[in-house]
Amino acid sequence: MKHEANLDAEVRRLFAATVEKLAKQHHSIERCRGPRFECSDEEWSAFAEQGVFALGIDPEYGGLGGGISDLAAVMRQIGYNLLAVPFFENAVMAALLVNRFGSADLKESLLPQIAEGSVRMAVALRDPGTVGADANHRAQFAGDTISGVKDQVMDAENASKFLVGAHDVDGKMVLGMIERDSPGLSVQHYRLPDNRIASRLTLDSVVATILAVPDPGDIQAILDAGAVCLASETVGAMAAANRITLDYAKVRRQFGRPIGDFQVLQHRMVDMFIAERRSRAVVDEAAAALDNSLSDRTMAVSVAKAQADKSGRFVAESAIQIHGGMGLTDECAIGHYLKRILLNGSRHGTAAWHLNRLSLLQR
Amino acid sequence: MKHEANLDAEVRRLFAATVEKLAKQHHSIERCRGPRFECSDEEWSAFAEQGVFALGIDPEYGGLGGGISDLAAVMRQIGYNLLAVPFFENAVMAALLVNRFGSADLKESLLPQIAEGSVRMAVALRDPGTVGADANHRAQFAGDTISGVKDQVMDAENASKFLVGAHDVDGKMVLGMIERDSPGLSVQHYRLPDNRIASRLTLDSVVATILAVPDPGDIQAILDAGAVCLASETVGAMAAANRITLDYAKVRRQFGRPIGDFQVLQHRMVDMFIAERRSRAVVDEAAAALDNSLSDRTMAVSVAKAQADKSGRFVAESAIQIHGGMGLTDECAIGHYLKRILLNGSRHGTAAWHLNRLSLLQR
Amino acid sequence: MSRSGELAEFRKEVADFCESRLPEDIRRKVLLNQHLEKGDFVRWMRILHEKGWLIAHWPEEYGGKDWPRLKRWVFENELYRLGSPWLAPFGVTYVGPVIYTFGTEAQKKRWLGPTARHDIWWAQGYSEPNAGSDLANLQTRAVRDGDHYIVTGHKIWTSMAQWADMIFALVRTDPDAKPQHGISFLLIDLKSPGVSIRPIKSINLVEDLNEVFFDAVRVPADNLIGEEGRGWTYAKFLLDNERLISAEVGKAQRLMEQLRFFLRETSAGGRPLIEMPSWRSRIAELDLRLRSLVSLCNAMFAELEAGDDPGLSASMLKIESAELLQAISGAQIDALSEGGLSYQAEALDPDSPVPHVAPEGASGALGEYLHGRVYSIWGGSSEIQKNIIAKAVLGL
Amino acid sequence: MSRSGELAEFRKEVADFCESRLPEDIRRKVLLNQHLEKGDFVRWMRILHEKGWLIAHWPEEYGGKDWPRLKRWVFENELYRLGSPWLAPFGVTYVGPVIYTFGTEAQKKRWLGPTARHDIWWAQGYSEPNAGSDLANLQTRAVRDGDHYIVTGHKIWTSMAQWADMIFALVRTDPDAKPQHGISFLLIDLKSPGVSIRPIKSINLVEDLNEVFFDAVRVPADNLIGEEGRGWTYAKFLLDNERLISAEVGKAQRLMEQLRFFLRETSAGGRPLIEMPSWRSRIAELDLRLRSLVSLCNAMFAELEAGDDPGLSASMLKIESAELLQAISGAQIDALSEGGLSYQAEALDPDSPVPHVAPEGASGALGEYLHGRVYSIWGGSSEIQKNIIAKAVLGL
Repeated sequence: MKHEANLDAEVRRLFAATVEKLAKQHHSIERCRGPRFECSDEEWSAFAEQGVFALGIDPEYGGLGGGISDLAAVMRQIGYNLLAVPFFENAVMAALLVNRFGSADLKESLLPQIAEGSVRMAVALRDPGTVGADANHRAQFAGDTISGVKDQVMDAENASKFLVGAHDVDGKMVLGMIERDSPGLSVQHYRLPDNRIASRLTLDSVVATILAVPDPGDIQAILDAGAVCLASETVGAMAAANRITLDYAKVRRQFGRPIGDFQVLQHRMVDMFIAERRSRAVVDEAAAALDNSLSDRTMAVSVAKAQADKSGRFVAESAIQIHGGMGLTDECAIGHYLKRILLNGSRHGTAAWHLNRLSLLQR
Repeated sequence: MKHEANLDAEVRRLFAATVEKLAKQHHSIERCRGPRFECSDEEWSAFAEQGVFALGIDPEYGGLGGGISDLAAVMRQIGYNLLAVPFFENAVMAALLVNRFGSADLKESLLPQIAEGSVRMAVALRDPGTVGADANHRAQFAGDTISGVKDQVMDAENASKFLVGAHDVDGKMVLGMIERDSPGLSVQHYRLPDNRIASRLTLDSVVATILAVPDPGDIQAILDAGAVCLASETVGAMAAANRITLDYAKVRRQFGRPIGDFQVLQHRMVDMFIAERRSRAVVDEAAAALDNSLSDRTMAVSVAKAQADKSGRFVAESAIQIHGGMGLTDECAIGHYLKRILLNGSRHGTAAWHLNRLSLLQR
Repeated sequence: MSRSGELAEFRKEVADFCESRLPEDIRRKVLLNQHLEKGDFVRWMRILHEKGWLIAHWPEEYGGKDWPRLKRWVFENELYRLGSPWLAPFGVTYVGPVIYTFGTEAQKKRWLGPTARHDIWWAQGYSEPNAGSDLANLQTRAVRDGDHYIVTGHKIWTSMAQWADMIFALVRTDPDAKPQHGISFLLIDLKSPGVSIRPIKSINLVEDLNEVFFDAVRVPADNLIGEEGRGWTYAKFLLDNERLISAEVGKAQRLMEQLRFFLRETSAGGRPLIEMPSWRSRIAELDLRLRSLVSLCNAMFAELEAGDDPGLSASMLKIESAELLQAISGAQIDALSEGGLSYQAEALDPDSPVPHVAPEGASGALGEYLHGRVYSIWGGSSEIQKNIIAKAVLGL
Repeated sequence: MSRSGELAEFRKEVADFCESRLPEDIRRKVLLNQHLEKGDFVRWMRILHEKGWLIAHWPEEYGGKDWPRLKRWVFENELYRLGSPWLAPFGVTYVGPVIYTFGTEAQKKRWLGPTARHDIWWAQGYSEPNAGSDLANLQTRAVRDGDHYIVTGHKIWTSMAQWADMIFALVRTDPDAKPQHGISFLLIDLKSPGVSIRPIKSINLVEDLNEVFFDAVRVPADNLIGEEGRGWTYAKFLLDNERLISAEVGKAQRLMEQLRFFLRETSAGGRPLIEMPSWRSRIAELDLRLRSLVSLCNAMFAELEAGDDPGLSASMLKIESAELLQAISGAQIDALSEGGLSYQAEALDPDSPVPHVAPEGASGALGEYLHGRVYSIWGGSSEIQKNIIAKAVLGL
């Protein structure tokens, strides 16, 4: 990574406060309830104006600087407030990919646009039926065009450019940038369980600008950075679920006293609290390991993703149990947190995928 | 099995009461504490006089009749009262093996002796480093003699005859009966973690009376019956651990009230209680499946042994936790129950072995 | 024939009947965890009634066959294993037995027939916003006015009330009695003026739960079951039945089969998941739990026939079965997540449907998982059940 | 250099030292979970003291190096990972800091030197038969008599008291004060007349726990630390340290390595267990928990340096570490059970030893498993720790 600690501590503090405020403003369980839970143009602009998409991009390209740890901090706010803003697609994935694989020209033209939010990008790395955690893309690059199918592309309805993973005829990995209105591209939109919209891209010889990928390991490193950012979003969702549950336990009464008085529920909430803290610790450590290029960073990433996904599930399921019948309604926030946690768990490698990688790395 | 329900209900009731009384009389945590926890001659005689070793043996050979369910009921009392009486070695394993594989002459001479307790036998089926659950015996039978090593033979110090598992030169399984003082037999005794004594037998061309084993599956069926009986002993140990823990929780006070008042401990004890009931159900069902030669009996056996071993561990570990420091002393009964449960868990197939068999049977 | 032999034969009879008579369209919806219509339930229950099985657990004098609980349990669970819809229990298992046990002759005559034929769809009116697991806190009032009661209050979590004709409700008839006294058991026509029903959208987006509001609803006093103030006793009688039938091992077996199917149909790194080491051992563990639960149920129902108090067995089975159902559907989600959770995808443009990449039935699995959170909550949460056992069995 | 870089370098320095200076006989005993003698502990602690590390976490003015908690924790756990004996904390980590924080100048002068050099083996006298996790119920009395206290009472679960020279004890000096007040912190010479020590045989057959009886023991009033009646405050200060060092991830790492060794050395059906699917996934799960716990510790210790209340982190780490240590040693037992639990075999005839079939070190594994039950009990059980967190962090 090129991002180590190039963000001034004071800037970091101020920025975090800005993001927190913005995120809070755009939090709405009503919007989560559908039917289409998307980031509106106003929301996009609000984040862009505050420079949120500039995070992680080098100052020489109009960015704010900052590393994976900084991106993960924003993701945490997104998880805590259940936002639909496609920060992950743009500031995390697109910016990292372009910065790493783009030509000097492309970086100079595109990164400043990403930073100021004047372009909205989507990332199409996942092949149908995969866990999106590795770099074995089945789409084919030949001539200047890409053909193939990509699944679960987020915010594709609003994006004007896509970054697509593919292989050339020699089996070498490439990234192709394509335009929204390119001939040969068809897009099918569908609603995910949490009411966000994802899309399947079908590419039939779509003309692409090619970004060379010298080594598939480089892509893997960026998929890993994405995994840590999603895990961080899950940690944020866990923190919110814990706070909401605790508040509820203090006011909801049964048998003449607040349910939070019951020792069994107290201990369950302690377990939930520890699960959150534990996940926060591994995610922060994995982000720092990436920022500092530590030798055990791959392992740290898998620990972070597996732990956050598992803990997230435990926390959200427990939160529903403590809410009782109320937790089972669409009106209640908890279910929406559970759905976000489940979806994050299925992206950039499931807990099982990362546990398996962990055991292979161990050998 | 030849033992289905050939025991009159009234006899069964009376017999159970007799065994319960006997078992209670010989229960002693002091004796469990060592240094050598063995069944004395008087204890042996007391059980013999009441006809306990006659259970499961056909009336035509001087037995009482009864099936695996009846044997398992006695094992439950043994587990509940932590006895050292080698009922398992004699009334369960030796009697089943001789009845199944002995010649007419041998059955006629030996089974009545087992039934009246005038012979004390030990069973040497286990090869070093195995879980004792399958019939692949490494000892070799050639001429009239057996050579090889057998491990963890219980009550070998007191037994006058051993039943030894072996293979002949054609790879066919046989059982050999050898005498305690046969030339070529050396016996090393050692203390198990629960202070009972086990032995390793080293056989160097020891003359043996051979019992033919037409099919290894027949031996497997008897190993399975043994597994169910051990699981039943574990269920008895669980029941005792639960009773002792519950009694303790009602009298031990902390923070000004009995610890049994705390909801977290109440729920833990409920989980322990359910674990016991669940294990009892699977063990009873497996014993009935063997007695009735049901087609899914092998699966029932593996369910019973795996469940009882796992639940036993959970119950005993939880019992120690609820006892606090007291549970960690040699003086307290709980630790002795834990050790018995662990040892039962390592005989006739561990939980892991049976789970694995379960998943192979599933296919 | 031995008892287990008899039951095995009966199980086979049920399976054969199910095979030949369960309508294929209904079976398919169930196997794919799709949403069923009222008509689906009623159609199948009438077929079972024709066969004499729907109320076979009732006494002969009321048209049943006096089946013991064990046989009813085997019957239902064999059905569920094979894809039968849930046999809506509100009439035939809940209120029917309350009526023939505690009702007057006139009430039996009036209500049992249509309940048995499923001409009435019943709803259960127990929970209230401030009285979930804690029924002693009931607020819905019924005030006697001549030969009527005037009912005012608010019930919640009422399953399938949107389809129901009648509700049996716990109402407070004596506000001055101790909380658990003063409660009565009343049958209320949902078409009465003053009743309104508001659906609750659930976490899995269906609207099968409802709030039912009573605004000075006039209910004939003849609709009071048993004595005024003894509703708690009847409710407990019914709750025991409710918890007993919640040991849905048949459903667990079906979900387990479906899990194996998903694992065969989903690949990771080119290999079906079912061949992966971690999945093999997880399946074995779940299978062990499932088989143990079946044995526990057999043992408990046998004890019930020997006359034991059903309450405690019921609590135990409810806890265990909830945990297992949730563990299996949680495993389904894990299996399908490897395919990306896109299985729940709902095409936005009907002309351009998204080709599913997930195995058949996957689209219902998330709904079942989300809905399944309810098993450890409804009819008294698992925590409440453990309190009950701690008190009654352990004497704590 | 970045902080994590510095710590990595320090870790290496500790490892190198341990490699060259930890006596081989001691290391071997530890790695095989064998029982250590007093001399083993003292010998190694003196070597560490020579190097300046044993009390490096003390302030410089008392001979330390002002190490922050994180560094001390890294230090101890790196040692434990590599086979160092437990650094008996009673002197250098428990009572030493109490003395330099709350003691008088005279007390510091008198006790700190010999404590630092480990010339005194300290014991901790907190628990009593009716005051385990519930210290407010302490019964041991200390009555002032001129310039002495007369101490009468009964302590229990006193670790290594059989080797100890001194005990720091909580005693009740004011029977009329509220339970948590009226308690004082007193240093008592165990050679005083009236002291008797009775060993308790543990579940793993060692006798490292003791009962200590005080029969009108005369203790100089100079041995009172701080103020009369404030013993509770000092005890809490000390308990926080106790719980913090209980996050023994170094030991967990060592046991995990040993588990892998057992799995390589034990076969089932001709294949080493470590290649079995179920073991591979269980190892991965344990490894995940271990690595997560290390990260949690790093995060907690960093927060402590930022000035957070250590009590809550300590409770959390104690719960988590106890659970993990027990899970790993439970897995060891499962691994070894496949070989028959004969590993604990003790030959009855020394001339005819039983050839072990189990891997090296197996004979200590059961002892460690049994002893390990204590992790979730001592220093306040896991249940008590959760009560603490519920109250202090969650405000319940």
